[in-house]
Amino acid sequence: MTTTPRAVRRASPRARRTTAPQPDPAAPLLPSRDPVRMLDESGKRIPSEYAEPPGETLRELYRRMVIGRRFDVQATALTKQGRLAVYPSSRGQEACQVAGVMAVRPDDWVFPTYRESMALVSRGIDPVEVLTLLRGDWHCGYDPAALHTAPQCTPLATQTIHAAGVAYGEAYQGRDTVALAFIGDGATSEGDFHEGVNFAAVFRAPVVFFVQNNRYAISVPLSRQTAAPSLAYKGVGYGIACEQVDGNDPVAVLAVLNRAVEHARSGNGPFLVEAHTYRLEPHTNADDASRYRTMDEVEAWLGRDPIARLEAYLRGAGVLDDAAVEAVRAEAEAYAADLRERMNAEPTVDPMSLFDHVYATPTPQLLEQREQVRAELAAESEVES
Amino acid sequence: MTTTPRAVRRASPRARRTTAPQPDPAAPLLPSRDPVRMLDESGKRIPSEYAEPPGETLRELYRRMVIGRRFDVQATALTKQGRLAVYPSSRGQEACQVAGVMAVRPDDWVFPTYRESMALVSRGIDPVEVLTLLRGDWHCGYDPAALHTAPQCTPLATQTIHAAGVAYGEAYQGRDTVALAFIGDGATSEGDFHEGVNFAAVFRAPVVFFVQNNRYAISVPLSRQTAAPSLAYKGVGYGIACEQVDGNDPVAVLAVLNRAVEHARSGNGPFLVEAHTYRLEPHTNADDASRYRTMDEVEAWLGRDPIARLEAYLRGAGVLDDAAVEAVRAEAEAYAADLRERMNAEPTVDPMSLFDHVYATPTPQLLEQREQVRAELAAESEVES
Amino acid sequence: MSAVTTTSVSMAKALNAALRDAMAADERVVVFGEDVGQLGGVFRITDGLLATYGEQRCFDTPLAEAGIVGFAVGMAMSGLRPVVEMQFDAFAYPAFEQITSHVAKLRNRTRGALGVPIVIRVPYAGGIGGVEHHCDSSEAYYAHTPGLKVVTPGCVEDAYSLLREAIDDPDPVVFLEPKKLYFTSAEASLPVTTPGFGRAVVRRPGRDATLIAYGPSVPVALEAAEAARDEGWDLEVIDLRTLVPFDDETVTASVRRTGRCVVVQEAQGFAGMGAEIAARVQERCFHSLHAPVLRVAGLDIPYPPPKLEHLHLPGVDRVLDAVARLQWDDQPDPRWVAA
Amino acid sequence: MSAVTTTSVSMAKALNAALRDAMAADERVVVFGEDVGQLGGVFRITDGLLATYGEQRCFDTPLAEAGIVGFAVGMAMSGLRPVVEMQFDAFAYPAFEQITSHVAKLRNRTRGALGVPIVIRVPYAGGIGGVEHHCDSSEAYYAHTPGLKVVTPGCVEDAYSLLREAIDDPDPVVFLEPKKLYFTSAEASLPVTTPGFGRAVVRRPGRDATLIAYGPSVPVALEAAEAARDEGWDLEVIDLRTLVPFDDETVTASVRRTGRCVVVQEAQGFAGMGAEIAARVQERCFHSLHAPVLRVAGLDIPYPPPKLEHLHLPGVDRVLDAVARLQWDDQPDPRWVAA
Ligand SMILES: Cc1ncc(C[n+]2csc(CCOP(=O)(O)OP(=O)(O)O)c2C)c(N)n1
Ligand SMILES: Cc1ncc(C[n+]2csc(CCOP(=O)(O)OP(=O)(O)O)c2C)c(N)n1
Ligand SMILES: [Mg+2]
Ligand SMILES: [Mg+2]
Repeated sequence: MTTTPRAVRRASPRARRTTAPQPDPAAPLLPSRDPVRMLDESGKRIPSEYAEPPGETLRELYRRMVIGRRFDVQATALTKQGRLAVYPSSRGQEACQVAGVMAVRPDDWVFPTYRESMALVSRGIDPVEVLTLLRGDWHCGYDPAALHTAPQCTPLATQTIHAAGVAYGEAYQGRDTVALAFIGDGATSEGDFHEGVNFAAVFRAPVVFFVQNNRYAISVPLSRQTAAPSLAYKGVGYGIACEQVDGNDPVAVLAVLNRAVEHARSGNGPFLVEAHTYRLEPHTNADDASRYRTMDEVEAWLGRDPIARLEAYLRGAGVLDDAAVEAVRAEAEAYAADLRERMNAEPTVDPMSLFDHVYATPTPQLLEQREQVRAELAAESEVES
Repeated sequence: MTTTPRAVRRASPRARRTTAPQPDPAAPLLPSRDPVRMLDESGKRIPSEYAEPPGETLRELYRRMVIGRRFDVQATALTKQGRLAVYPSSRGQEACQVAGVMAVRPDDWVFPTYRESMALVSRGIDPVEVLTLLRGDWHCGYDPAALHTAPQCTPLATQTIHAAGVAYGEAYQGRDTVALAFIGDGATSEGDFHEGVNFAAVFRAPVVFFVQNNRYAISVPLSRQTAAPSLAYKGVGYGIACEQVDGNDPVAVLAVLNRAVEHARSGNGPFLVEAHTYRLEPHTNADDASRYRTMDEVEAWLGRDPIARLEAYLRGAGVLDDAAVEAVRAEAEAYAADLRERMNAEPTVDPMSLFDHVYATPTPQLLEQREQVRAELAAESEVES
Repeated sequence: MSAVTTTSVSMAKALNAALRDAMAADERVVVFGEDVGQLGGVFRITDGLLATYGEQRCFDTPLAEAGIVGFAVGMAMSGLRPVVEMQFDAFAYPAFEQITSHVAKLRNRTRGALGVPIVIRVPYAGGIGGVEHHCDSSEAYYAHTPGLKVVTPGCVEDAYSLLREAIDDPDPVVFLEPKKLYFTSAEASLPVTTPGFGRAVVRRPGRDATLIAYGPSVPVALEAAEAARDEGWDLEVIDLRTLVPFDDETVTASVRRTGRCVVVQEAQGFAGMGAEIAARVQERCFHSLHAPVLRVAGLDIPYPPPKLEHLHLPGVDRVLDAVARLQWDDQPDPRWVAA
Repeated sequence: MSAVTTTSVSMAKALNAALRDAMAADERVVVFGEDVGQLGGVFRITDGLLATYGEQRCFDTPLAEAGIVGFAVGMAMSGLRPVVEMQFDAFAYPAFEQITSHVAKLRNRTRGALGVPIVIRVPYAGGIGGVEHHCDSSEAYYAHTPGLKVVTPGCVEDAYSLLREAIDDPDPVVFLEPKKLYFTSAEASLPVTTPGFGRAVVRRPGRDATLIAYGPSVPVALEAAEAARDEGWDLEVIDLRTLVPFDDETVTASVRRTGRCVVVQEAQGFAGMGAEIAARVQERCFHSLHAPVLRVAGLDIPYPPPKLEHLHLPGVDRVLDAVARLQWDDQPDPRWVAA
């Protein structure tokens, strides 16, 4: 722990910048003029400077996207049955959700928002534990420390700073883990986004900031978040690498994220990736999207389905065939059936946990209140029995 | 007031941006590769695409810089005599302080920080009223509404948002006023800077954000605020015009600010200007700058004196001669003498004003407390007499 | 102005009508925030304002609460009267510096030259099964900050009238809307004018003890008072309506008469608004009190998940328990004897 | 560990020693914030830490308080124990969302899986002639937020010992340092261990009434107690030391014995910490009280400019006035009879 951490070493914090002429300092900072694409809308390969992930990986990407979507559809259905309090769907954003977590290692840290339930199950987290928050049982159902996965974050953009802190802290302790912070287009307007990216930049912390630009923040359109050509350009102001990518092109999303993670892991500081995508469902099941967008718009994006695109490509490349597709479909159905069944069981939530984790050791005042609630519950169950 | 305001009209808020190929969208957004200069360090004119302000104006710029510096030196002296609680000097930053307020009209709104006392006196505000805050009499000594000059702002970067709001509000009411927000290099790291610039950008509010990059935030060097080539590059991420300028070149600072103000006033949205400069004094009289910077560094910047540079240029151009220089010097001395004398008089501060302006009409609780304090003071003065 | 008719109106609709009427009455009134435009707000409080008054007077902003509040400060400086919406209680926290260091202080800092006539609307408190960060009771943070007025309606009529008054007020008002009351209705004819800022109202007269409530706890207190009748207690219920300015007169008069007092608040109890009320009441009514002023409040925990919120929220039973502990037999409360 | 010697130590030096010793004892402790490195902090509390422990363990950050606190949260998640400095009280407000929505809640949200052992040091309160935004007493905001521990030393020994304990604590601690006491000194031998969190201390025993104070108001209360002797009152002075957890036991025992109580706080009074104390005391000691619990607090105004701060700050005279109003003649306080 006493070795100078890489991130820290490279920061060279007291180096003074000079005002003397420099060779076009911003040029290498600009993202691609247009979003990176590796597959066209029909699934045909487009040449790109980015390295295509191996067939095995793409096949796995496909598998997780199919399961992820099935999971997502199931979760939305559960809200209608009153089994979930609320669910923010990421249908349409499967390429981003799945490639995001596939680009990182299990010991890397992931910072999801409320939107990333699909990403979390794709990372292998038990879907019931993922839905604990949205079922209303507790604020977080999985073990974030063990899984290196922060609780899903609701206060917008606040998690970007935590990602910078974790990345710095891990490097400080000599580990080569990376932090991946998911964030929405709307949340880039929050001050915390600015501070998080800037902290990572100044301290060269290994963070990938991954903006899923799905064009809306609830009802607020992208034009109310930025006047810049694209959100990726924000990287320029922080002096960090940045890129924009077609968020419905699974191959491109994974390829760009792979490079971003590699960049961060090898000590080059943070990387900002903007994926242009679209959420097909309302913001959550409680939202009425017809108030702010047309069905035509939604239809157009339905035609840019990331799963269909990848499937077409992999079939063409001989990586997928009918049998494999069918097997994945069946697996997804089984996954959903299992989830459905397990979500039918009403979980027992221990009321005493209200008091037990406010502090490591409850204060005397909390013990009093705990005792009061315990007595009330005991009296109630006496009345009942 | 019912006409659609210009800023609002141009925002075209629901316009959707397309992901289709665009011609190099960021290129026109980049600032100059190197800070704009119009005078070299010896005061010789360098060719520039920026328009040189008329001789009359430069002469006035010179005059106000000389008086401004004299004011500043006087204020620092007043701290030593215990006549000011604290004073943050802007010696060395005269070009920025004075050109800043000369670039705007009296009905434009100015948002100064604690550092801008010199700018305020250059705007024609009574120096005693400017120093009210720092003398400890009240939080603001001048009338901000009448003077279209916000109180000096201490909480970093918070004023950038107010500037956006005023600019939008003025445009909404059909006025063509501009808001000029001063801000330091360190304060650009605050979330509020991000939000202020972004609001102005999204609503195309006529604001000029003027960063005086004096290389330090108290002791924290610029390298801890940003990893970008320069702070001006931050404009790119907001899709707004930006520029960097040699902050010790008064002609260039005024020329760039003139363009920025013109840009904003004619409905093109905000403009971000970064001036590279240096504060010669400690952060305030209470600061010990020797802890974080060398005298060599200070010496080097003493050699880049903005006043000497402008004087040399104007003498060469025949706009200034010995007599004129002497007249300005004498005026500055008289100004300082007058200030010194007026600051000797201990002002009377009405204690009841503590209560009178918490709300437009004091609450019953405040009236009680007011009465209590009045009674205490009455009892005291009885004891004394 | 809306036509005067008596119909069943929800609190949400009353608030919407107040905004609508205020915008009609004064062109300087502008409404903005997150999702307040096309969507009409996640609770539809701004529904239809964009359609009626256009993009300039009701619009969506970037997602940035400090930005929204700071933008309002600037607009107020230019002479407008902004009404902004924070989407939920906990999402006003990013604006905390703007609220405490600018909104609350600007008039004072400038000796009255720059008032800040803005209204910060905050849907607050719980009881709606919301997930974390959507149910905070944040009134104490604001009430403790000099320069802010803090208002929270407990009924439909007040929702309308107090919001109109807030918009007309020369000072900044944090207007706290109890989310769980949005869809409660009353027969009301709008526009309606109820007593002004700084006036508490006795919602139910009673002789034996005084329940003091505000916002979301008003219906709880009223229900408790009804239930208490069965147990032989005649309880007075006071709705504070505005926390700042505070109506000492009404409160003190009531407690001096009844001699007993319970304060009901939904927020976590420690250092909450109820503490201020209890402290004031015992200061002013000490010699009339037959028992300590008791508080029924939320637990001192982060707001719980939906499945457990019923354990957190002060309900009728807890209020009645507190009333029972008001030493009717003139014995010290055994609860505190050991503590 | 520092060598054990008794010398005159200022509170500033004691805090510096605590940081130094904590860093020596535990490599996971890192210190960062604005100007804490080369400069050693504007109050020099971090003086020399950079030189001793290097850039990795004591460093300056960008000027962004939410960033500083959020960065600490992330570092704590990775297993470190960050100690951050907010330069002044009002400059912690930009971090309010990080503090309330993350720092305070993370352990609870994750059922104990993710604790947040960070210390947020805040130089606070006034009495130093500081200009606006440099003198806020912000303790109530934190004390009202479940999940935070709130600590404020009133003497040199506590400054050392409580800061060491805060750094070792598994929970987040808002550590409020009374600026005006930074340069007060005491004969002390560091390291020193004083009673732990949740223990108030009787600084001066007395029989007639209890003064409850904390942080900057402790010396005021002690001075008032001395002065009261001349007027024939023997006053007990309690220093709370930690506002959360709160020591009901010590407070209650004292007031039950003395029967009278005055709370002294520097913050504006309304909905402040003193309200909580007064409310608790009358709840628990009602039958022992001969007079209402009174509060002596700052005025309900934004912190005043230097030339007027003496009118705001609760001083000895106001404390004695309050003591005089404790109904020694068993008559109701005329002050409240009209109100
Ligand atoms: C600080 C804060 N303000 C407001 C909200 C309420 N809110 C929740 S989601 C959301 C929209 C976010 O949009 P975006 O960042 O684009 O992400 P998306 O939901 O589209 O994935 C808003 C305003 C919040 N959670 N946090
Ligand atoms: C929100 C906030 N945090 C911290 C401070 C304390 N502070 C006052 S001035 C200053 C340095 C600001 O540096 P910079 O923005 O570069 O402006 P300069 O002082 O160099 O003109 C700091 C940290 C503050 N005033 N506000
Ligand atoms: Mg979005
Ligand atoms: Mg600076």
